[in-house]
Amino acid sequence: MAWKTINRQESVVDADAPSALSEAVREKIRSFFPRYETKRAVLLPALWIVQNTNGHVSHQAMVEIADLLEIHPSDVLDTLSFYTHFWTHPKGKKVVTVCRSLSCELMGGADVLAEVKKQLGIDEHGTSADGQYSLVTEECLACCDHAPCMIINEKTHKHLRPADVAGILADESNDRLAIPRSDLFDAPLGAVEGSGESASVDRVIGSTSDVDEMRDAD
Amino acid sequence: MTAACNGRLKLMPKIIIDNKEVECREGASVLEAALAGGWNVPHYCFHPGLKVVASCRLCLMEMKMPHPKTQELDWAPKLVPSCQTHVREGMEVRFDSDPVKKNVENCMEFFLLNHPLDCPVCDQAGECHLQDYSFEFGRAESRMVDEKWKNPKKDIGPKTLLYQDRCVLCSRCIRFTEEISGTHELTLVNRGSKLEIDVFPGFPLDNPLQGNVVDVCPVGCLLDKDFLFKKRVWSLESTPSVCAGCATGCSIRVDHAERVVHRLKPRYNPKVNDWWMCDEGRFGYKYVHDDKRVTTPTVRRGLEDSTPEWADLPGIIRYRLEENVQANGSEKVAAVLSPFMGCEEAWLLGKFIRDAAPDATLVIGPIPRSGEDQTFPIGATGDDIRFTISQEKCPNRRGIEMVLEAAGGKTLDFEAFVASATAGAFSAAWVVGGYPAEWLDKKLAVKMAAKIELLIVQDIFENPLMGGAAVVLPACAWVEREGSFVNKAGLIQTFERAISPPEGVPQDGAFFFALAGFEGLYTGERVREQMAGKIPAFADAYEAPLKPVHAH
Amino acid sequence: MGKFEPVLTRNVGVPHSTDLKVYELRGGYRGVRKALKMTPEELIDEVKDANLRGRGGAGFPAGVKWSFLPKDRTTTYLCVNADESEPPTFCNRVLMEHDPHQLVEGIIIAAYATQSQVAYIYLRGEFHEQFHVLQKAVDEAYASGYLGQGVFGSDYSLDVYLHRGAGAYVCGEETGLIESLEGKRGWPRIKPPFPAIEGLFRKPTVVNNVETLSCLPHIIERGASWFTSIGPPHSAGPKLFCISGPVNRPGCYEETMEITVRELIERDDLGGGMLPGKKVKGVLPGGASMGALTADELDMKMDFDDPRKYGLLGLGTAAAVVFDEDTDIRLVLRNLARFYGTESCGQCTQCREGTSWMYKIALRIEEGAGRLEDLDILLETARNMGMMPGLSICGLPDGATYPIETIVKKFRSELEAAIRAQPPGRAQEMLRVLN
Amino acid sequence: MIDDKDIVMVDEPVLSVGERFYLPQILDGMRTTIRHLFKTLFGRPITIQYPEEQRELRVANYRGVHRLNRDEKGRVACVACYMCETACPAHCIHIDAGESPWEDREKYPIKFDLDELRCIYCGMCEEACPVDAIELTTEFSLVSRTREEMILDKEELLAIHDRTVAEKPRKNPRITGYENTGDRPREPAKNRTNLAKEEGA
Amino acid sequence: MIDFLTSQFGISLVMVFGIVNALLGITVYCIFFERKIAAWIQDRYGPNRVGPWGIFQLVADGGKFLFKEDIVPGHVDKVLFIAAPAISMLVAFVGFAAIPWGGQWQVNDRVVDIQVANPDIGLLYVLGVASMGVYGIVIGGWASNNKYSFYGAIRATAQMLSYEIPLGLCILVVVLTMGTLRLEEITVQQAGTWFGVIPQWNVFLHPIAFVILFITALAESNRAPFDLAEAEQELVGGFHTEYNALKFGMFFLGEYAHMITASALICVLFLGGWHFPWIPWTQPEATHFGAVIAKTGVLCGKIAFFIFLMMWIRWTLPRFRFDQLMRIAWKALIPMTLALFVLAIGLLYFGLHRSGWALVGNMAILVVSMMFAAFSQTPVTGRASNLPPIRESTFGMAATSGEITT
Repeated sequence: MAWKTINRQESVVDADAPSALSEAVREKIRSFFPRYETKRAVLLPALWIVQNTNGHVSHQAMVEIADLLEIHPSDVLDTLSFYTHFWTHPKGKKVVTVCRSLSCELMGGADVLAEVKKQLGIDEHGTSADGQYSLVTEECLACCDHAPCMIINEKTHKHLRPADVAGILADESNDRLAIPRSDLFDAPLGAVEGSGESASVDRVIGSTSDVDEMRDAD
Repeated sequence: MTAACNGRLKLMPKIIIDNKEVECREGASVLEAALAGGWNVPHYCFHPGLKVVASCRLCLMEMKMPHPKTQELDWAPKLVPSCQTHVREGMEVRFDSDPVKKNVENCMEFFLLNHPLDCPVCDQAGECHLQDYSFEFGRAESRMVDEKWKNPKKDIGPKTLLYQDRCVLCSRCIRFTEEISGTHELTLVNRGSKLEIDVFPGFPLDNPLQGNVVDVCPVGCLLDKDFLFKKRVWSLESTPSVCAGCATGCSIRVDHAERVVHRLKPRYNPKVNDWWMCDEGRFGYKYVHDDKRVTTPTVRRGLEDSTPEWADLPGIIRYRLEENVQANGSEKVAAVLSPFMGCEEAWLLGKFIRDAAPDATLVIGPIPRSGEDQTFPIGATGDDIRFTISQEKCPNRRGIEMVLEAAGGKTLDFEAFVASATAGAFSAAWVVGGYPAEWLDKKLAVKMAAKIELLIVQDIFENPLMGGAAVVLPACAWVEREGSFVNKAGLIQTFERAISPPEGVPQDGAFFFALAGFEGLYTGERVREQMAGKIPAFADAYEAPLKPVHAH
Repeated sequence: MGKFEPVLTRNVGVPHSTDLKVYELRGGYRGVRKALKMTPEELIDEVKDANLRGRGGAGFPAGVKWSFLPKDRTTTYLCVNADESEPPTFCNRVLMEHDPHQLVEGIIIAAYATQSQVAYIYLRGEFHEQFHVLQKAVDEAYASGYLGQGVFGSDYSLDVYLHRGAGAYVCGEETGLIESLEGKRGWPRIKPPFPAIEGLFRKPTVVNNVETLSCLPHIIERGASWFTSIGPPHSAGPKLFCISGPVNRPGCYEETMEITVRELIERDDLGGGMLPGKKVKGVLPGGASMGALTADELDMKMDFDDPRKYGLLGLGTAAAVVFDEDTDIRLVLRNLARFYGTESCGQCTQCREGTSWMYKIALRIEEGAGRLEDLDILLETARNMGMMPGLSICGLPDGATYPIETIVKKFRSELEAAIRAQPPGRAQEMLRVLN
Repeated sequence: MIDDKDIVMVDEPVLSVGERFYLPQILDGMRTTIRHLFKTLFGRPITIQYPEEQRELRVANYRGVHRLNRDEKGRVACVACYMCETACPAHCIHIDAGESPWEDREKYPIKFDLDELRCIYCGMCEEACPVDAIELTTEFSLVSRTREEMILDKEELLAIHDRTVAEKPRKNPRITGYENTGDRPREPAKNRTNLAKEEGA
Repeated sequence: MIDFLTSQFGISLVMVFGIVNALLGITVYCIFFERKIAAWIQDRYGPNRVGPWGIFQLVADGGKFLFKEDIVPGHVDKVLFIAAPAISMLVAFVGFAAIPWGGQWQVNDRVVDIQVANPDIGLLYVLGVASMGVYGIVIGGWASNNKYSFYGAIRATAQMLSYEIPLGLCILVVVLTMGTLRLEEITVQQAGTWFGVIPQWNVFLHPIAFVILFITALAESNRAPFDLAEAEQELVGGFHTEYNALKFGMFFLGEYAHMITASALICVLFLGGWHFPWIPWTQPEATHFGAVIAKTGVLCGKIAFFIFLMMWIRWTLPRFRFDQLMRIAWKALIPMTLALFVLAIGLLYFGLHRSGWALVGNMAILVVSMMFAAFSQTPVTGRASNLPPIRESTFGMAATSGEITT
């Protein structure tokens, strides 16, 4: 209703809560400072770092980031709210991102999304009861040639059919990228252990279907 | 035509707007030139005191540009935001072409798509740019049949409410907190059609200048809690005035209706306050309508109290002062001139006292101070300063000093006066107060009052001197008087009377006017003419109210 | 037409193509070595001669862009636009995924030509795998001394940093990208000043697309005349074409800009024809923003100029998406409208309000509650939003209007038929529910 | 200056002999009056015996005493927008607005005084009201012994609504920002006919 | 006691007492009926709030008159101001003394006249007293010291003067015909019938004189359409502008008393007074008490009819303009009554004064006057229609107003 008033004067940050940013995270954020002329420019990397570590960027984390970057918390909120990838509230361990671009929708993306929703029993922006999965949709994952597709944490699943969804969701390693990782940003929570044991480059490339197609194409 | 150009600037480019030549200030934008030239160009995001963002896209114009291939000057196929385009000699633009008009119409439709039609309950109605522009440029009916985005009302600060539905996202308020107050509380959240103005929860909009965001808001999005629902703006009358809150002396406008001041708004004055004023001044008028004000004069002789007619008072006071002077000598007379008095009033009272007792001492009242000067954006120094709140919480110290200088003779500061008065140096004194808060030390005051035989006390509120006073006179608040204040930079600004004083009380100035033996109607103008002989600054150099070059 | 030899994608499919060694073995980093021997001015002239037009969508010549930089600058930034957010476009992804060193080489050349000290690769947030691959390539280049202090042993130094976006289409706009890099919301800036004068951190800045930069090593290595010899005169050089939708071989293919849309769909080495039993109904030939073609207009040449003749905005990203006869055109309309509705940054009024309005209408039409006048409103809104240049700060609304306008115009009969086939009173019912 | 040519002379009507003699005319007049006399004496005068008799004839747009309508939930429908106060040429309305105690409403009148003695019953307030909260009823008999009694306050005006709502239902407009207001169809009639045409086609 | 009461003096006393009281009541109720009749003619109810059918309205009005503050303006001549309404009423009441109400009453052997006084010059007395009525008005108007009142008074004077002449001439016609001034005698002479059908009332001998007498009676009693002295539209209230309360009530009563007197006079002179054919108790021979009552009743009925007629006329006809008023008196009534007078003298000379020739003569006069009226060039307004338009120069002023500067 139009006339309800939201109280924005009251703080949502618990003053007694422990710091949301560990010293390591702070150090990591600080390590980005030399890259940019202003501290403010470190905001996006900092948000990524915090989200990758904590799973989401809480209001407390925002205040602390603001402190670190010497800007007003509202500026953090401003930037954060503009981008769609940041979570301000806790999310599941794995985030299923289903593509809803035109290509994917033409190739049956809607059915896949429906199936994912059915399997997880959640709606968009929801988190499953066991805290394992959160579901979002994204405008385009730039995998139109493999439509429909979705990303679980970092890993892209391509050429999906609704029938495949159950299997993929059941697969333990459905969020693991098996390529050499850079340590610049921390891996998402679910993928931490996967990053250590990087499979051989050979096998990984061989296993991606698009390269075969590319080879055929050339 | 050329109101924007004040003579100080030498370079005056001429540009052609709608086939009319307009002379304008160097460095101004085309929009400013057009507005100054009398064009009604709609605009939201542009505010002369803030950075240009050119995001509302209302002020677009057509412009002659060299063709990329032939280099011939011709109307460019694209529209250009006039707020962002600076004037150049010989530039030719137009606002009256069809694409420009069509754009404004379309833009107004877009603005109103999700804007609730709640003008009847919106406090901005009547001074709302969305209303005005819709009426002038918009279409009568909305073609959108779908649901509007509904956004809640947000309590973003102790003094301000934010009605998100009504926002046109001009971002003036955000830029104000960034550029003028430097406090950054307001921000945008989300994107696209879900954009909202917001604060970070727990970091409310609470800075000494925050009231200005309500002024810069072109629509009814940001509203003053203090003025909320009080009055519809079209029933308000505005009187140009000067803020009496501190020595900065912001030019303001007093909005009042039916003898009640409802709000103060800043008035554009590039020499003092630009477009802004501080909250302390903005909400500092409340004491005017306090119940505890002194409203009747009292005269005491012995143990007898009486309430004489106002018309009789000058005679009574004159008689008793003369009586006292004859008994005790004229050097035992003093007058304390409050820094809340207008220059005219101080001059008239000084004249009366010196006429009655040529050796009388003139005293300047205590100057209330608190802390340091506050500069904005917060922490700014030197040329970066956009606004200052003075530590001197009185409007007219400079003015009283000027009057005392002109009067010559014996003068004292207040502390010295108190010291000598308690020692019994004065047998007659006229003490003017007018301070919105308590200003006298009670013990000293009582002691002082006991030593002064004929004590005339004039104040807005009761003060400890009144117990021992022979004459107690009510004083008027500055909105009830006319006169002039001299701010700390020495700028003389006149202010007009907005409301009438409490029932029966004459304007201070008019009373002094009669007391000093003048006849006829009291006007500040008449007194200034007299003062000009002694203080040349008053001859011509008072600030006439400047018309803002911009709608706000 | 002779068989075209892929240039940019020559390493795609090669095992370990992301490795520095493999890249160098296949002729990599030769161009940059040659470039570093030239003066920056010579380099810029070379690129100008090659008439390398930006591959990001607008087609502005890269060399000309570089020459706008002020002569007396001290700090220059190079921003690599890897924020490939335009739906059905993925050629940059392929380049970064399979040949990151080619991009790094291009960056070094461009940075040297513009005398930039720092290059930022602005990578969209959805690219995870690509990020790791690219980061590894950059690390390798640093390790080999190709980046950092004294590039290739010269006295020229260059730092390359990856910067990840977080999901905003408008950050693909160069000033939006710059704002985003500065840690702000990705709102495009008002121009002038152009980024070449005042860009990142208020310093002169060059923003180039991944594909554009990937062309640079080849131009330097083989010369501008080689580059201009490929393809039609005004649209020189190899180009990556993407095709997706119900075709046999969706993917990214390199070709000259002489092919037609029909060829892209039908040729065996390209799209490979429609899936069995499907017929083309329409194509969005240049990414979502450029507009739609009907099945009758497939002979459009995919170069920088021809699309305008078909009422399209331009070549765009040359990423085609085909929709077949069975597709409901209302779905296409709604999908595109939604995309722009959610991706408008909200800065300019027309775009902020117009895109969401169009989405509301398109959604209602898809839900079966359309009215015939809604089509006119869609067209008019599209025209009011972006048909006149200059109405908004960036080009997003232009991009948002073309697909909607072309679909409504070209498929109007179908839309009208769909609306007429609605159950009677549906529109009223729906509106009552909505309000 | 009026010229002679501008003056139109109107001749007196030529009287007949009888007319010149007055008497027949006088008698004729007297016949008329006596006829009326008998008609009244034995029939029924035109006059209505007010207040025992009330007029039967009620014109729907008669502008009588005001009322302040209630909304569906029985609350005062007024949103305290001051439009009536502004429109009123006689300055007879005085409103004090305040924040409403209800969630779906922003403002409401804390005080709503209407001076029926100052009122000229022009109906401008009714015209101006955006929520049809103030309406003029067909009640015309408003009497009191003091001037003060003729200043109706909010409660009295609402009571008039309760009394008259049966004979003059509230118009119920729909305005944005208010849920559950109004019962008039949103669609303009034009569209409905269009749709009918389309459906027929 | 009975003897005293049945003596002429006693009867006169009773009559005085009865008439004054009855008259007061009747006049008051005349006012009531005036209002009622006005209402009926105008399709209204009239006063109906006080008492059944509003009959106590007059009590309420009277009470109001009595208790209202009696204002005497400062600028008036106090004595005359107070005397004027008294004169007005008094005169109207005094006239009743000579009216023969019930013929003669034979009590035992005595025969008394049911009349306050039966002087030989009864008619002259009535005439004289009635013409004094104007003094009330003139004095009231003059004493008020107010222009409007004074205008009213002047008008009344002129009107009275003008209409006394035809009035007197009409009465002379009757006197000549009857040969007596005693009203009782005149009544008795009119008893009986011609051919057993037509009452021997003077109205059948001199109908024109009767009509003129009625008209002048209207004018004499200041009734509409001759009520110019109190014309509200032009004179605010005329002679009684300054009067209120009881004094105004006295004027009011006087007017109505005057109406009754005039009506009674007309009845006695032309309609046989208390006589009514075929009713034995109303014949002069019947002198028992019942006859007295019957005769009084008949006369009262006749009076009532005239009063009603006056009221009827009042609510039918608009007021005459002053020039019309004068024209009627001087150009129509006086010539006609003069002719009637001559006729009456002639008939008396030939002894035909009580024969049908009187009627014939009357008709002849009527026809002649109608012919005059028909062929007269003067229109009703008195201004010839063929006059040129009024020009400024006609008034001796400058031809063009442009030269007039002030």
